[in-house]
Amino acid sequence: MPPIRDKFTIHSKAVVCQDVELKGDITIGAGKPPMPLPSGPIVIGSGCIIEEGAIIVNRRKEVMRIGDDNLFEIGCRVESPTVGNCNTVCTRARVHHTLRMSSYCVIGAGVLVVPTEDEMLDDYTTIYGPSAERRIWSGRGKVQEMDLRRKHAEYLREMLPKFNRLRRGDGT
Amino acid sequence: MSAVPNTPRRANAQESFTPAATPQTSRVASSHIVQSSPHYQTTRRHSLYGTEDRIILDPGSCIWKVGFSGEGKPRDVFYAGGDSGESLWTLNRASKPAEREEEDRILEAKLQACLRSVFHNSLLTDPKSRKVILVEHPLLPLHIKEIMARILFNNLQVPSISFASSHLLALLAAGRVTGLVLDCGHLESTVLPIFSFRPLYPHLRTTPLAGARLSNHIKALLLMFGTYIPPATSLSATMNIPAASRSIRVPQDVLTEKVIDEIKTRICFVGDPIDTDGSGAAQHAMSPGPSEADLPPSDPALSESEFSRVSADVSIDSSNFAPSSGYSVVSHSQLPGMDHAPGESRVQALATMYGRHSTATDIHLRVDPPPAQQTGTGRGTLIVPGWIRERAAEVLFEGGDVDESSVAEVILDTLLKVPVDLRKTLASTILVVGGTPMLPGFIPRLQAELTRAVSRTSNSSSSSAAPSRAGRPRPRPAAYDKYAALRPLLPYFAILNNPAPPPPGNATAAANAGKAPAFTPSMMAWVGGSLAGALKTGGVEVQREKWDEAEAQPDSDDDVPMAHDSSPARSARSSPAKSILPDWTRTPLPTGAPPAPRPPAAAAYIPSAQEQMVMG
Amino acid sequence: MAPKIEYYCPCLAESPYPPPPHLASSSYSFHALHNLFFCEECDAVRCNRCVLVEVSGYYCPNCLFEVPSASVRAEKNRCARNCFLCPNCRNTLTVVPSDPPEDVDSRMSPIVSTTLGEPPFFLYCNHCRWDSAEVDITFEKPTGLAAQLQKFEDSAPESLEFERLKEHFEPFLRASSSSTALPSASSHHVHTNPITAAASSALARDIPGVGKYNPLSRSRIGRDKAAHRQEYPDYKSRVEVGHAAALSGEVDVELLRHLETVGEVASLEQRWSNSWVTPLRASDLKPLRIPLQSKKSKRCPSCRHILIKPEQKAQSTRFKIKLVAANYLPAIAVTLPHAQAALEMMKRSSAKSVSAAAAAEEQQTAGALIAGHSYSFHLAFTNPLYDPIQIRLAKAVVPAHMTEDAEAAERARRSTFQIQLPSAAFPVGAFAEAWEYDDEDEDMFLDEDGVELLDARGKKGKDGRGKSRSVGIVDKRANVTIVSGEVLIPKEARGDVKFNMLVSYTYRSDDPEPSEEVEVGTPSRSHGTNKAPEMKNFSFYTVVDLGSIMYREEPKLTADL
Amino acid sequence: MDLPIYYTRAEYIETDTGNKVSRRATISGPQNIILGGKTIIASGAIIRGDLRRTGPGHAVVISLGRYCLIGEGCVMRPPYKTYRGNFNYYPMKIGDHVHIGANSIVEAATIGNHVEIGKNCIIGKFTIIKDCAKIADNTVIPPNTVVPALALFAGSPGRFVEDLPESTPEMVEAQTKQYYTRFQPLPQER
Repeated sequence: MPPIRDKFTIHSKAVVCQDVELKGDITIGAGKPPMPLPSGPIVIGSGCIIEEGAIIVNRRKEVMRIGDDNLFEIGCRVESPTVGNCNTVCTRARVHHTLRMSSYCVIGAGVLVVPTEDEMLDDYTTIYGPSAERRIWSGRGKVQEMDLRRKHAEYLREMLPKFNRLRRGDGT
Repeated sequence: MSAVPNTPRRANAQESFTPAATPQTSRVASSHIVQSSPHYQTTRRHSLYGTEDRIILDPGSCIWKVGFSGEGKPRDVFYAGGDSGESLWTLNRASKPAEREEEDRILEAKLQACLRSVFHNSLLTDPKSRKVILVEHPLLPLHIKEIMARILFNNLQVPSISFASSHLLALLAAGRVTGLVLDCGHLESTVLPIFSFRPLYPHLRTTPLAGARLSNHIKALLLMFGTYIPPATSLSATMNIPAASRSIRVPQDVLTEKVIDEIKTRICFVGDPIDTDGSGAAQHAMSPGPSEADLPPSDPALSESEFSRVSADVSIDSSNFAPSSGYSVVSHSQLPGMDHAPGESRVQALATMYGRHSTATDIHLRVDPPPAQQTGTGRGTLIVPGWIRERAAEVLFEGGDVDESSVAEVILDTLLKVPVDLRKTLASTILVVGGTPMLPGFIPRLQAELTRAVSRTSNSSSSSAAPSRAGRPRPRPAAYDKYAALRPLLPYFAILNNPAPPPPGNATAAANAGKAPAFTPSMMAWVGGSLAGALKTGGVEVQREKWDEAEAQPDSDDDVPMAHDSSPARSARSSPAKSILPDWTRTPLPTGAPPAPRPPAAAAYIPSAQEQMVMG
Repeated sequence: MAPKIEYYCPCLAESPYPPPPHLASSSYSFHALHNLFFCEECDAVRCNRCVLVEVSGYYCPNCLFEVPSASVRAEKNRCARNCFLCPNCRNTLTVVPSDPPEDVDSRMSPIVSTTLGEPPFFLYCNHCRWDSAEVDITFEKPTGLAAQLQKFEDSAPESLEFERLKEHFEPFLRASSSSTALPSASSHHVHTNPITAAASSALARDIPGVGKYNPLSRSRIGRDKAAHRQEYPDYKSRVEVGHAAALSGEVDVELLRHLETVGEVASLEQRWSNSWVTPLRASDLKPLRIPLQSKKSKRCPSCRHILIKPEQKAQSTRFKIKLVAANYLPAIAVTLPHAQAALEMMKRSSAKSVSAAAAAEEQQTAGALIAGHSYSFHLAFTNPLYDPIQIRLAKAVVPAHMTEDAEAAERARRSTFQIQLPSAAFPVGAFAEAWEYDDEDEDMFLDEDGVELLDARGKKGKDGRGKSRSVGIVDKRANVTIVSGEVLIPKEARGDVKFNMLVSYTYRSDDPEPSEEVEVGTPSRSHGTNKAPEMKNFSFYTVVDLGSIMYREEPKLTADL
Repeated sequence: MDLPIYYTRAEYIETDTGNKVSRRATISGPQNIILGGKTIIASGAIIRGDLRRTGPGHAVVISLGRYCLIGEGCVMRPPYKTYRGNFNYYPMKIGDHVHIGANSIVEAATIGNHVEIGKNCIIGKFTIIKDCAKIADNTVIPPNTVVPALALFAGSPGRFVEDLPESTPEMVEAQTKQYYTRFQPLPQER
């Protein structure tokens, strides 16, 4: 159980497992925790938002690295061995462990991404729709989006404690 | 406004010679909008539809185009058979009366749904106040025409329907009144010569080589040469097998109508004629008869059958398309004297030959796994070989069969039939319309095939446009040079809407080739209809009053079914309709025979023979 | 699937008899009760396939703005405001400002209030992240976008070419239509039909080499030769397809030959409404203006009386006039007790609350109708009228003069199973607000239901077979009466248990609602108990579908059928 | 006749206005949530009343009308955005007779009366759903979408499919009321 600095806001529903290493300030919304794993640890960067029901699993032995300012929306499931910065995994999207994300990628709501072979998404790749079609996003509007995300994180850090008893990760 | 059209139009003409650029020229506040304002006005004026504006329906067996007259493009385009993309009707009807009746009832129900949604969902207009122009394919089965008329008049109560020949309308959209129009649609390719507004129906020629056949062929090819990689078996599988080891032959039910349609409309195109040493037409023309030497060329002939045999073996359920088309490829190539023993190898040979003549890239498609194997782990991958993308359409140019001539042959056959004096004119004003010519490269290829077929000399000419057919043993007089008569026309051949016309053979060709406005082949008939509507004209018009009267006519053969349950009654009602709907097939023969006698009441509304000849 | 019942709409067909249910086409003439209307004038059921529909107002489904019909015409049925569809995924687009210039390390510095965002503005799809700047469409101000784009649409090549074509043909048609006077023999259309006239004048002309088509020709040759002279010059295209080739033809072939992914090429649906040759590339697609929708009023096809008249307000779900069948005909619900019993068992055994999906799944297996057994089915009639009604059921009489084969098929079908319906008329209580969801009543209903289920299960204990159940009233309360019928399925039976049922009911005619005298000719006449003079009778056909017959002895196994 | 849907008394809290809330549901910031009465919140549902507008005083975050159903595993979460540079969450208002199928996720701004939302749907931020609309199972409605009255939406992204029958209000009302009456404690517990 690593010491948790007050910087962290851990929602009552959030459980932080022993083998998850926390760096920087992290906001974890209510819901399922990063799962305890058969294998490697998970390193989550700063400014990430993990909403309720999001599941982050490391299926590999090596460390799973998640960069900064990523948003994992409600009920999504991420197994990517590496996730860059500023990515968005939308509501109930599912990303298989064969997929690595660079930066500014968007996995659309409800999309299932299961590449049959290991694959690295280019920056700004957007995956959307029932058949998981792909586009490259022009990146226009990203500054505003990141601004929104950072302000959102601030808000959560400030508000969550008021309504939710903070528990210091009662991992298994 | 339209009084002073030219000056500003010129101004615009300049810049929209690169039309794509027009809308693209970024910021909205750019200069030429000011210029375009006159047209802005005019177009507005014409888009104001009073009851004057007609509704233009172009109902295909597969895709419908609907909109208002006076507009440059339809308001809505949709699959009539639902998103599955299957066609509403096929070339053949059930033989048993009971089955046919049931077939018709279902067709009527579907047509009714389509027509109602056209007015209520696509056009949002009140049918009772809108005259309708029905873009009519000359070979549209009469019973379907009747059903449509019945729904429009009885169920939707439109004031009148005008029936206009799709070929003629298409020609109008090209700015011509004389020409040889090839409509290559879904079920059929039909050629109709038109001389100064006047369709020469007796010379109409048709072939089943069209969209549906192409889809069918693509399917057969994919089943043999496509590759399918199923999705991962489970999401939790930590280690994954390389795709290569999991790739398999394409399962039958991965290739749904929808998938095939996407392949056809999105990634297929038509390559240049296969014309290399050894398999080129020229050489073969020289080499007499069949010989071991020209194995490759002799392949396709057989392989056609091989493919379709394959497709037969895996039993493509023929409900998707006309059962005939499912197998006719077989039938037409299983001519006497053909043994299928070396089939497989030949098919392979063909594949390799096509492969040799294609530089197209392979394409990966994401497709739904067969219902049986849906593991909820996403979609499978279908790999379409580049040569299939480029060479699938060869099937349309593979002629040489009496009742399934290639799209090139069907044009030439028509030319052979028309009066000699018209040939030059028609040969130099060929117009190609319909959905299938939307395939990139189709029209240029057609032009090439025409030239090739005509320029071929005796022994190989017995076969078709396709070089590959050359030297194939056939049970017909080898020396018979079918198109010899047309050879003098060679320099005249010109396709009005050929996007890339070859160097013209002479002035006439030069004046015509590629001179049509840049409307898309698939839309020409509709645009023509819109034009006719805007010009307050159209085909033979049938008023609702007349229809009702004709329907009210107590018809002798009506009494019996009238009492019956609704469906036979409904079909029975059509009998009076028959007599008032224009139908060129019931018009006098070229010999000038008088019209067949008809019940007087109806007779009054039969457009006179010549009108029908014109507009039917 | 759960057993269901649908109501027949004759759709103005001559015959009052419904089509035999085994015909696939019959499905088009039967509808769920809530989709049907009722015309009080004709005293008849109407459906969405036969009613006359009129537009009573246009609105944009996105901004919900009510559009006056005048501008509807001008705007080609599309929203003239800020509503656009993503050309790529058909999601609705939103207008967004551009990013502020990205400073070196934007990540750490939150933007100082992007007050209204800065121009240029562009359209943005928050589903697939397409944006209009990709195709160089941007705006100085975030409003009146459609108006700004309209200008492009009007200067679109196809409309300009179209105008030119019109001007090309107009004079010729005028000339020929005036010059031609065809013999009256050839009906009135001719005159209203310049093109026909023009054509027939052309026709009268000798076509070199073509045999004379009609006697007219000779008389005309002279003038037509002239006509031939002054014949219109060849049309000169504004943009020739040859010139436009840059956008199609060879270029496309090359594009396709070297194609990497399907995505590069626009799908058929994305380009098929273009009448003008346009690039194939998906990257060239333009935003689409959102098509308007309409509020519809509906009329009876035979008497023209209004059945549905919506309120003017686009988003109001109330109607000025609303004559729906549900207010006139008793609602019927059909159930198979043995299936429900089984389902109930499962529910109890499994977790207290079964997820609907699972329930449906189990109903599937439990509801099985196994060949060689007989089952009872329940029909629950709910009376919408404020007066009690008497209902009488009958199997649809197959008209004797049915076409041969249909009859044969009918016989074949009927032979597969036997239906027993209560022969006597039974009452259904009047509808009253008070009865709705009144608690005691609920409990009472539950108890009875419970009892009912129990004995159903008892029967099921005997493997749902044999021992013919009583056919008749099972339960009666409030405005609901449940009667039970029976189906006997012989061993060799196949297909669906699906039959037409005639429902006739009598009601007090002085009740305000459907007080018209019975339509002459409605089959109701024969049936119905017209003893009391003020009682009126109405009959309608239904199709009852109990599900398909299974062959397994064990219902459980049927799962893997 | 539809069968009753049983639950164990132990699991559900019944309020005096007839709301039935599962103890297995997560209700954060309950003081910011309003239930209209006879509304059922099934087990596993998450309702985020805690994500309230910043600023002083009491703020309603989520309000539900009468005869609503929040299915099992649903997530109800108010939408957020920055307006003029200030970040905020905005309230979510839901009308009467609204059924939300199991495992759907809702971040809508407004949902009218008589609305049916199927299973496994995703209703994006600031979506507006008008009266009597219906969202088919597994539909994904992207943010800022407007669903007009009496329209059926389906697909991903969700698109208009067809108009719903004029009698929809009555039907939905009857269904929701009936569902509430069918939803009752196990008989042996009575």
